[in-house]
Amino acid sequence: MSVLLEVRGLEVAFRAGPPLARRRFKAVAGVDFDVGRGETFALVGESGSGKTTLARAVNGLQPISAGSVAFDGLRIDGLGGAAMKPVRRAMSMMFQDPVGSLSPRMTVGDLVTEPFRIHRVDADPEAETARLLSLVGLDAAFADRFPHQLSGGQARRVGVARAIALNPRLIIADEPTAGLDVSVQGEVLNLLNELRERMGLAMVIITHNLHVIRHVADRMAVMYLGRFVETGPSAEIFAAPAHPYTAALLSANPEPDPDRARDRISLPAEAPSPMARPDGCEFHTRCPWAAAKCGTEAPAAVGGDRRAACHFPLGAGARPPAKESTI
Amino acid sequence: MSAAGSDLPGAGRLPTSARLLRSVRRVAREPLGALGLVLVAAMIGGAVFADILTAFEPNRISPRDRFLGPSFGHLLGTDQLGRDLFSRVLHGGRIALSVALLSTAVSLAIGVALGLVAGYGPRWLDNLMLLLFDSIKSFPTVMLALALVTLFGPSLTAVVVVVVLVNVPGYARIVRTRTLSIKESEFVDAARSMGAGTARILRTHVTPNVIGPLLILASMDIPVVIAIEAGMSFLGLGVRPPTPSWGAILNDGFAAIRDTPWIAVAGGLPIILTTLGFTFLGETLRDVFDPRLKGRG
Amino acid sequence: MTVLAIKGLNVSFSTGDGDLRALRDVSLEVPARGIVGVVGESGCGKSTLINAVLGLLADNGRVDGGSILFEGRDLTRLAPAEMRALRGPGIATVFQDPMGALNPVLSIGRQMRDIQYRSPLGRSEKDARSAEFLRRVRIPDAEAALARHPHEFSGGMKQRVAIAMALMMEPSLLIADEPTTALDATLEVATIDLLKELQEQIGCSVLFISHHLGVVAELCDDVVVMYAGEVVERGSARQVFNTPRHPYSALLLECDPARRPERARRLPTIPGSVPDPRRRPEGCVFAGRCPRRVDACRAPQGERAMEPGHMARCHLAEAG
Amino acid sequence: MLIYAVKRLGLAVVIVSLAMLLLFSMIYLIPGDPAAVALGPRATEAMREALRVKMGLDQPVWVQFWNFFRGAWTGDLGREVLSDRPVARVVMEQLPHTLALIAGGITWSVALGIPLGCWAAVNRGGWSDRIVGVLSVAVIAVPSFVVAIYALLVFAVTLRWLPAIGAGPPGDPGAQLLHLILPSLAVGLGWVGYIARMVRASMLEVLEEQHIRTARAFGLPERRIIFRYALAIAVPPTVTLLGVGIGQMLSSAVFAEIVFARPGVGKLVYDSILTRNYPLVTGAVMVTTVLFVLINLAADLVVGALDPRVRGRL
Repeated sequence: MSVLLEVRGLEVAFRAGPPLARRRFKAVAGVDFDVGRGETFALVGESGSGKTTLARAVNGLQPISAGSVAFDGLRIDGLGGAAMKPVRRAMSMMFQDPVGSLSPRMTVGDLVTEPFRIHRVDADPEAETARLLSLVGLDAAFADRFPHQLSGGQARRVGVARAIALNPRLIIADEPTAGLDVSVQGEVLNLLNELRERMGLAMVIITHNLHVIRHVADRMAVMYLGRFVETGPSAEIFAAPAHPYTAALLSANPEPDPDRARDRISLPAEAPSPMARPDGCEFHTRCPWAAAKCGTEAPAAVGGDRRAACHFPLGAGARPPAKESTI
Repeated sequence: MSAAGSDLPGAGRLPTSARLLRSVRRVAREPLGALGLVLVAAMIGGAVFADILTAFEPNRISPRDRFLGPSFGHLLGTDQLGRDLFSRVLHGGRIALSVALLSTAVSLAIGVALGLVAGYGPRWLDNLMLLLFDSIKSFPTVMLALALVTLFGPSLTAVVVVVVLVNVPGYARIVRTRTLSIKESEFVDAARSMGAGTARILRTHVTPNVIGPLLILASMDIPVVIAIEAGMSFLGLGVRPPTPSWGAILNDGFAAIRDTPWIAVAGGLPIILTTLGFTFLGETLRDVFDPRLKGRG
Repeated sequence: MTVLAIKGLNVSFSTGDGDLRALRDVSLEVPARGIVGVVGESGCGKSTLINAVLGLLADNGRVDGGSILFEGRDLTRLAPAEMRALRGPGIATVFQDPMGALNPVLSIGRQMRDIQYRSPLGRSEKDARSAEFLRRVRIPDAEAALARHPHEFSGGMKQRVAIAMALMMEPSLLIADEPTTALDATLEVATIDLLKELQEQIGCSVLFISHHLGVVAELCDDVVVMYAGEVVERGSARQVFNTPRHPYSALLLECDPARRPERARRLPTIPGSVPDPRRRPEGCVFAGRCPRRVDACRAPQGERAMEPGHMARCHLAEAG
Repeated sequence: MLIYAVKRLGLAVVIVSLAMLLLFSMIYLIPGDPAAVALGPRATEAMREALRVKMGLDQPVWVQFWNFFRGAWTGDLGREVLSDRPVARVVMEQLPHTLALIAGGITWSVALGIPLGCWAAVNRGGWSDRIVGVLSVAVIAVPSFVVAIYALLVFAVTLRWLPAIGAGPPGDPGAQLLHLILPSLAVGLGWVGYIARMVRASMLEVLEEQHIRTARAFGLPERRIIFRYALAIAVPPTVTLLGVGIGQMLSSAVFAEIVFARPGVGKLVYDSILTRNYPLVTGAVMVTTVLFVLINLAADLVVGALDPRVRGRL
């Protein structure tokens, strides 16, 4: 499988704070990953982990402060509007809010055919609308509706239709199931899976919900404070998480079974802000297994396809005893 | 509770004329809207058909008929020069209406352009323009009018310039604020991610979402414009005599208010009725089409 | 003993478009010291149910049938002043949105003191009590926190302040309306643990509203499944989660991606959408989306007992 | 908060400076020779030249501007043409009358507007709400000078309840207050409507907020919820509105002063324009502009002090 998207040492910095004490901080602090053709890669993290910023940086919506992004062998970081335009044709992005990412005064028909107009592709708008809507399982009568007349699931389908309009090679989907009821989430995931198979698309899926990616992702990365704490094939990570944070995330989303053993990992305190990163391992302030070494020395993520940035990876034996706060 | 009405009857696009008719019906269904429609229609009708509705010329001086009270011949009486007040009121409507339309259109055009630039342009330009808007707004309207008239002399142009100067900072600010929030919205990000350029984003994604509410707010400003014209003419800073203007009539009446109060009544009544009419209409338009704007000053 | 018993509750809203039946024949019971979970997707009537219990229905809403017995008194028949006297000491509530639930311009201490207005304690004693409860929800530096305003706290901290306020009332019933939905998953766990721990200390009952099945399965003794304004299934957590009898509950559980630990090619879904609340069918509300639909589903459905304490509103449901 | 105040003050200084620049360019652009205009047709060229030198008109533009600018900041607005008195003193003599008028207008608008708005919000959808709604729209729509003339016509000329002209004899507060009633009503009536609407709208918005539901869920008395929890959030925006409103009341004051023949800055400017007493015009406009900027500054700072969210942000 050849590499489609290659990200190396990517950093995104912002400035924030009160006027006189404005400080620079890194929302994304150096990440590397590859996405192969036709592969689905998932970025998992909680609010403030920098996952959305990372996606925007890859797409060129957010200037990066260090590192490189290559798409199909071509460096695309720092490309200007005109040079970036052909890249955007091959790389679509879907945004979090299903309704809010649709321009409110355009009809569904105008929305799904907008890529053709932007890229001056000659096409019959009505035929294309009908084709795209049927691809995502919407009735052609939806073409005249406005976004506020759609349910969340329907709006999400319109977003998908627009994303695949110009046969892209990569779709970056930010929280594709956010704001949808459980019974509708499956529909959207099935649709993405189906289109991926049919069109040979690669996908980057950003989410906070581990269970969502279990069913769609080939490989995944877990983000914490703008860095990857664990990466690898998703099946392996789900089977045996190596990083304590991954394990905590997995246990925090329990399966609905009243008889299941209560083996959750409860994290004390809240995530620190990227403006005040802890020393050593950045997770040690919340880690149930943190040892003295963790507070002083930053662990490196080593290994091949499967990596975890932890001094004492789970399942590797020599791990210090858990502290009181675990349940 | 979220409405589950996902299968609404296809409220697609209708032809413009049908939509307009439907809008008028929706406004007329509200009592206040109906009243506003009647008052505004009467004012526009009076101004357009002024020559048919009255036999008197607005500026013909008739010394024998000075200070006549209201009667069947002279519905609103005559003024100190014996001019028929009803005729002057109808013709004054033309002045009020043309000033209102002209200056609102000019203010809107300038306001939208400046607001888009401030909202979508670089930060420093935004700050500079805000400063400019605030500086212009920091002159009280009358002071601005007085200063400008000192500069240009009294004229209808001066009135339009004053109105534009008064309105533009407000409109531009509204457009700027909305542009800023639209700029951050996901649908603009989506357009950018599809490769749309700035011009396209401003044209198809920003302007359509800015212009609707602004038009409604501008329609609610029409009474203010009419008041500015009348006020300046009342002070002798607007139209030059003998051109009939409601403010000028009011000024004539004010000079003789103790003995012949009907002149002041004749000058004030059309101002009250039209400003009320346009306000009621504007309020109803807003409530019907954009309830979110409610509560704006 | 039962703290809260809702029987055959009907709630409607009058709208410009005709009446909207938000709740139809809703019955449930919350036993003393019990935790009852209400689950359902958007539009199922969870919020209306809470507002009806609290007597805080919007002006156009009305209870047109049924009763809400709280410690033996029918809340639907109480005068507004009597109802108000119950809110707080009798029934305390933690709402979903930690950002909006606290008054932004008053300090935390002031708001915590205000809700103790019925207490004969002096000002400094009330503040001491507030600080004590802030400590119990593990707010660091509780005394200093009293002087701060809501915007100075993070989302998780605000939610803990809200929990402290509710439990400070030492209510008989705590209503928790999606208290963790707005929080990150890892915080959600900590907040749920805290809630459970404090509930055991205070000994109150809890009505826990959530769409998160995993949390409900873990926290609650009994579960109520709602769909389109009706209770479609009710029973102990084991009964509902292990042997769901109503097709909707069964499908909803199946849809939860957490239920399938291995990668699935196709995830189960429930095609269709919730019926328009203005035009809900006379018969089964789920019939339009139900794979097992038959003609008899058009007739109004009553509650059918499956086993002791377990009922489903479906004529196809069978015990055992 | 300190940083916010300093920033806001800096902005005010910049705005006033810009306003000065605008005013100066206006004077500079006035067609004709100010000296000739001021002295009239019978003055000799020597007299004109003397006045030009005295007014500094013989110097380069930027020197003139700098003198004007420095003078204005130090309170020296030049001397008026007719009586050669310092403009600043003439304006300051008239200012209290205008301030009294505006204070009267604010009193009307706050005393009627806030309770009316609150009453309408609490009885939302009822008859009182509708009546307040229509009335406030109506009083906003009608221009203040029409209100002034009709009030004069009805209450002073026809009914003779209240005095028609002047500000009342100095040293007689009772009579002065009586003279203030009609003009300040004309100035403040529209703002009764604005404030009532604003208070109603923001009360309704606040009453819908989640924390009000929380307060109700704890059984707090409705009166306490409305007066302590809701009004505290709903009223600050009206303070900013009043800041803008005072500027517009300054406009209305000009008309009220002319209609009721009251002394004041507005009447001073108007009379000065008629007599082409330009230094007085610019001086008075300058003073009112500074006043307006200061009032807006004060309003913003008050809002900042009232709202901890604003206080914390900057």
